[in-house]
Amino acid sequence: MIGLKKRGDYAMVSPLVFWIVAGVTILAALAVVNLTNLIHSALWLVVAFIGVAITYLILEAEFLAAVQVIVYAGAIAILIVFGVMLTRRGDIRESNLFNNYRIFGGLVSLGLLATIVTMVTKTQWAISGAVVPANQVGLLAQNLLGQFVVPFEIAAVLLLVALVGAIIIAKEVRD
Amino acid sequence: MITLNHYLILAAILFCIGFYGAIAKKNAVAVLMGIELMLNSVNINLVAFNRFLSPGEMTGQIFAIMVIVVAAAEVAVGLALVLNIYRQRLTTDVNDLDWLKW
Amino acid sequence: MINLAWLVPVLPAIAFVIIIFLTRRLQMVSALTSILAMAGSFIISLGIVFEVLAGPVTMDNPVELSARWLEVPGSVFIQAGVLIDPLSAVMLFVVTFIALLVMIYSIGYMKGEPGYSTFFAYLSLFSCSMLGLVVSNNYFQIFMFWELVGLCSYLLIGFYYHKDSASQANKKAFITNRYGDFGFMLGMFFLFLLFGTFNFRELAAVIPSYTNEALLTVVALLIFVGPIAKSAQFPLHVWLPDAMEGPTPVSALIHAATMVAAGVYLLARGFVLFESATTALIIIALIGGFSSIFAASIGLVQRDIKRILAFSTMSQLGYMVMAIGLGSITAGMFHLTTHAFFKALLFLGAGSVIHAVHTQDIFEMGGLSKKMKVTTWTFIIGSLALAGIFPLAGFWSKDEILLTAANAGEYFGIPILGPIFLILGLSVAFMTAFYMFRLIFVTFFGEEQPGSHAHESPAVMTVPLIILSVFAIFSGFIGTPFTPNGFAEWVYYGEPHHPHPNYGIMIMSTVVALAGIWLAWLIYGKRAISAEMLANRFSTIHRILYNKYYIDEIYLWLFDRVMLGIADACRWCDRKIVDGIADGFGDGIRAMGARMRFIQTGNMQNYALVIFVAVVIIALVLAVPVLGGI
Amino acid sequence: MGDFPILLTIVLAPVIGALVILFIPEKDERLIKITAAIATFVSLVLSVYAYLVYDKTAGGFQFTQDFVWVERFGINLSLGVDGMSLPLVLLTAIVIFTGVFASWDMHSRVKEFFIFLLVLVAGVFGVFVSRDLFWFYLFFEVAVLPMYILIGVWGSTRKEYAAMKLTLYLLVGSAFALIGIIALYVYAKAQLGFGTFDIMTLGTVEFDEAFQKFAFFLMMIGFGFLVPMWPLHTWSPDGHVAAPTAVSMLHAGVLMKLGGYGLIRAGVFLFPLGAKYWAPLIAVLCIVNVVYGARVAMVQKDLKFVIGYSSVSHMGYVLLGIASLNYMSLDGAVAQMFAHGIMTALFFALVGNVYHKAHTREIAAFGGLAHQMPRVASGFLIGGLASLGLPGLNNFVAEALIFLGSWQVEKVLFGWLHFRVLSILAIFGVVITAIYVLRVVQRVFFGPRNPKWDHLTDARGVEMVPIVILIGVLVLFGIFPSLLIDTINVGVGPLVAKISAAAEIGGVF
Repeated sequence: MIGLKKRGDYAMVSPLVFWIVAGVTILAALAVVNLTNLIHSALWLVVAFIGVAITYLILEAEFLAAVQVIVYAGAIAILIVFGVMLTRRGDIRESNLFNNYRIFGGLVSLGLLATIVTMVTKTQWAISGAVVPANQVGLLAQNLLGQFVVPFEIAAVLLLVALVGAIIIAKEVRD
Repeated sequence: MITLNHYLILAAILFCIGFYGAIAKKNAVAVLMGIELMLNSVNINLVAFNRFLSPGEMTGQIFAIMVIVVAAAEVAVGLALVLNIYRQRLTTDVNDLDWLKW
Repeated sequence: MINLAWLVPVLPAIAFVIIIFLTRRLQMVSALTSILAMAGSFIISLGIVFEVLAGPVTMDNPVELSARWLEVPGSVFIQAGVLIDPLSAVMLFVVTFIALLVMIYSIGYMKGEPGYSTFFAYLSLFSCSMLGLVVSNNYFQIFMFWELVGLCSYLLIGFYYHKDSASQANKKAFITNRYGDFGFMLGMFFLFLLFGTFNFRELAAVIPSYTNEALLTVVALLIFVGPIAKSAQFPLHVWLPDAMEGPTPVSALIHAATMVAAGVYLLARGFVLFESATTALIIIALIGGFSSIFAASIGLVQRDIKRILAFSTMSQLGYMVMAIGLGSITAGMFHLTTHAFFKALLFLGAGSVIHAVHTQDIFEMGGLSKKMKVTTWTFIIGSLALAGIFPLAGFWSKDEILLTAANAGEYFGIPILGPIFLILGLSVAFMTAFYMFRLIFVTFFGEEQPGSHAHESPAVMTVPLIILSVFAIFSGFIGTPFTPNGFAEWVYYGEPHHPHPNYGIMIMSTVVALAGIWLAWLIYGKRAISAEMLANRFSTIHRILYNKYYIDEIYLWLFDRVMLGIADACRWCDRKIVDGIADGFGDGIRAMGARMRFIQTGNMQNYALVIFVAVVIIALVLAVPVLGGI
Repeated sequence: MGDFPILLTIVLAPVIGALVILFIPEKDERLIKITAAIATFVSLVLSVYAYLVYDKTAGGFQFTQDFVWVERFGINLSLGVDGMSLPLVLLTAIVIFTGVFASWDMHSRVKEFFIFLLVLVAGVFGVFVSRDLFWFYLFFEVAVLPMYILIGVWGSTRKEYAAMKLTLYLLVGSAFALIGIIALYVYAKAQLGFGTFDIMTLGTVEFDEAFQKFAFFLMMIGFGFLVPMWPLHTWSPDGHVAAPTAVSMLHAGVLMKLGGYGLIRAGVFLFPLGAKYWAPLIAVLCIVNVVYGARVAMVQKDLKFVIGYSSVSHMGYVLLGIASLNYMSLDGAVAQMFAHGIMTALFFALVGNVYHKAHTREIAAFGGLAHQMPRVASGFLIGGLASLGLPGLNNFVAEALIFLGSWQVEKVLFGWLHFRVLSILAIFGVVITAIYVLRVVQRVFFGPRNPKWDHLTDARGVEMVPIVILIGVLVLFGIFPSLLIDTINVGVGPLVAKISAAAEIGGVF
């Protein structure tokens, strides 16, 4: 992915790439949900994350793509695997079963999907023909440290708090 | 030609799959995974809107970044909770976790 | 002096405040404070009386001082005022004089009682209220002081609050009077509604020209309910005998001489109203007359010295009410004045006796005349005055009432009324003489009780007795038919009419009274007729009389069954129905909650599912139609 | 004192007191109580000052202050008092000041208790001094909620039940009032072209008849809960009984007056037509209040229940005053709120004193208490006499005005029930009051000395503060009623003018 051509080229990427990436991502996501082995699910989750990252690339958001790979495919996926390991009990092959909502949940999901799709297709989007600016990362930085500095800092604090909180919650309580 | 709708529908599909996972799985960790999928699909939406509707501004991407941050925090805390619950109850089955009811 | 009239009620009030806040521990100082204040009031009153007698102040030309007390713009204006005319001047004199004597007497009588200071404080408060009542220039003010004297009566009856009987008695007195005040208040409001003022003089100007006599009758009768209770007329008389639980000086001052007479005073004060409602007047006279004979008949058989006097008071008050009902406020007020003196004398004498023998049952006394000379003689003077023996005070005033009674037929234009009231009056006179001398023969002349340590009371008690007996003898002369420019020229309604001596009635009343005394002597003095034998012969009548016609029992039954019954029903309704419905709402909601509980599974996936179902539905319902349908 | 913000200080003094108490250590009970006393004393002094300085010839709202709050919706924190609210502010100040002293012997969780108490009273002050309906409502809620905690934590006998019942009733009531206020706002906005909660501005709006009937009904129910109007009253005896002394005093003394005040201010003043329409209903219910409340009081076994039901009965007079809708009766209604507040506070202070020492309130358990507690007995007797409307005490003036006023009404309900019959029944209530009051006085305080209670000490020291002050007020305004009535006249005058300007309309019955 590194060393791609100059700006604006992504728009030229063949629709085929999109279809493939989309297909893989969806399949991976389905696998996450449907497999009964939790470890497998976790691994397929990584695949789905990477698929999303590629989608970002196609959308010309390479910084986000990078973040996606690092944070999701890297950190979060690993965290989840750790979680799986630490809470393992019984047969790992039977570790990821459905509950009673398998059918009904599915129906609701499909209904939701249908609704969203209908709404999406019915809406007339105000598509802008503008070109994506060249220095996206620079712009992002300017925005984050300028206009959005307060949310940015709050996000930082949130992370810290979450970190501390996670440690405290997960820490073994000694009686 | 890939239009905005394609991305939105992709996101919708991912969202619904994630939702299905969050709803229909027993294991708490699997539920978390479903939620992650949902968050990702939202991010796709944000980025796609940013790209197609106002490419000159970075607002959508910044939102996406915030979501990622929150998602990271959420996973950390969520997993910590799952761990703790597992320690207390020796289970990760969300169906057993109905203490909200008194 | 008249301009200082407002001070008359204020001085005792000041004494009351001083005693309550400063001198509770200094008993003699308290007593002297009260007495000094009272003496001040007395001197002012005396000044007022002389000024009224000498000056141009007459019933038609009173002096009125007033200040704004309460005002609602355009709706009501109530004054705090003073109205001085011969009527109030006489009352002022009577009240201050007797109050002063009673206070002096109490120095001795109350010696050693706990609450000595409090007693004088209450007496001062009472004097203040009573004098305020007397000088009032409007109905509203008179009503206020009317209730305040009731309060003082309550406090003083309950002075021995550690006695259950006393605390029951004062409650009964207050509540009975409340019924009276209820009627009074209604009447007063009616009056205000009709004429827009409470002021006596303004009312006097407008009432005679008011034409709706039926309405006036209702108003007059409602107002008369007040005097019925206050002056212990049938059927609201039940409190007065029980009120004798109070210390005897209190009985003398409040329940004989002054407060109970307030009802009569009110009738005289507002006579213009009653005069305009003839039917009401007749009813007043009938109630007065009936109470008079009713009480006298009960008095015949009582054993308690104070109760005998209490029924006597009730009976005499009935006399006065009857007199006013028969159209003569002169007669009523004259009898009020003389009665105040000799009845106070009798009560104080009874107090002296009780002080000496520590019992109130006349059959446990006897032969006291040897040991208590002053008391005995003053008591006999009082009794003679009450019985109406020539030439004592009671003779003249009773004579005037009987005269009025004889004229009742003419006055109302119903001839039959004259004889009825005359016979009524004479029979009361007979009974009065009988029960008073029964009392005297048994108490003072019977056999001495073994082990009796009776002794004459100290001078501070006997001197008031002597002073009062002087008045009991001579006060009647101010109003005899032979006195020029006497009572009838001072206190009258409409035109003063000097009574002409009616020797027939004079002789009749004297004969009747002497007959009563003679009969008493036969039974209790000479014992020619056995009292027990009589009681056994007429046992039913005796029992009914002794139990006061069972009126108390009837009231008690009514109260227990009706009043408390309704109250219990209300409570039941409140707890079970009103509260039941309210709690029912709560329980209903709770039950609904119990039913709905299953929705709250506590399973978060379940919740999420529901949320998303809702999202889908909301989206379908709200968003999709906007976008042009599915 | 010129521009000194008197009213704001009156409201804020208790709040500041509460904040100061927050920083006083729990153990230092004395200091906490002194702080509370000082805070309420400031309010009291300022209230008295305002009462004396208020210009009766000018009338209207005085000491006004306005702070813009939410401009868009026309909500301002506007303060001001007129002749109607001023006595009630004074009442609140007196009751809370004495209430602090009445809870001088409180020893459990003192700190929290006084904080809640002060917050509560700040809310009550706020209600009486706001000219803005929104703040009126807001302050009202501030006053209600601490009550729940105060009763639930420091109460006695079925305290949880009573606290819950009280809060639910009051909230239901305030919900009705809120709907009324919002409807009023919306309607007025359409008429005026701008939204406002200012009472005087709203008072200029001409509401049509149907709306007046509707809105007044809401106000009547809403504030009727508070007054309390039969049959919405059962929270009040339960609440009185369960509450700790100072809270009972405030509750019966002041909180119930919010209802009467609200009904006059937000009901009669804004909707004179609606008031005329619904007056017969209020009249009938208030007679039930008076007679029935007194009857129930007659057979109670618990001292506080007697007083609780007597409050129900006495507040009936206030309602009668309102239902009669004329100058005297409305004057009387406001005066009765004041007088009853003082009187009932006195009662609760005394009962609290007895209960604190004897640990029981059962009437039958007592007897002859006047031997051990002569001061308490005298105080109770004076309170009782005020309660039964003895002249010379404030209540008489108020009741007499109400009766006189209601006596003037020439309405006939249902075609046969003359309004005067209702007045007669109400006046008869005075007799029943005498019965139950004297019954209690006699059973509790009179009679032979009961050695069982020899350990009880009479009121002394700080305990005497509430007794003396409250009795003093009763007597002062009883002997010189124009001190009170002249001020109320100023407040009621414009109201009466508005009522008589409104068209005549047949009542609901």
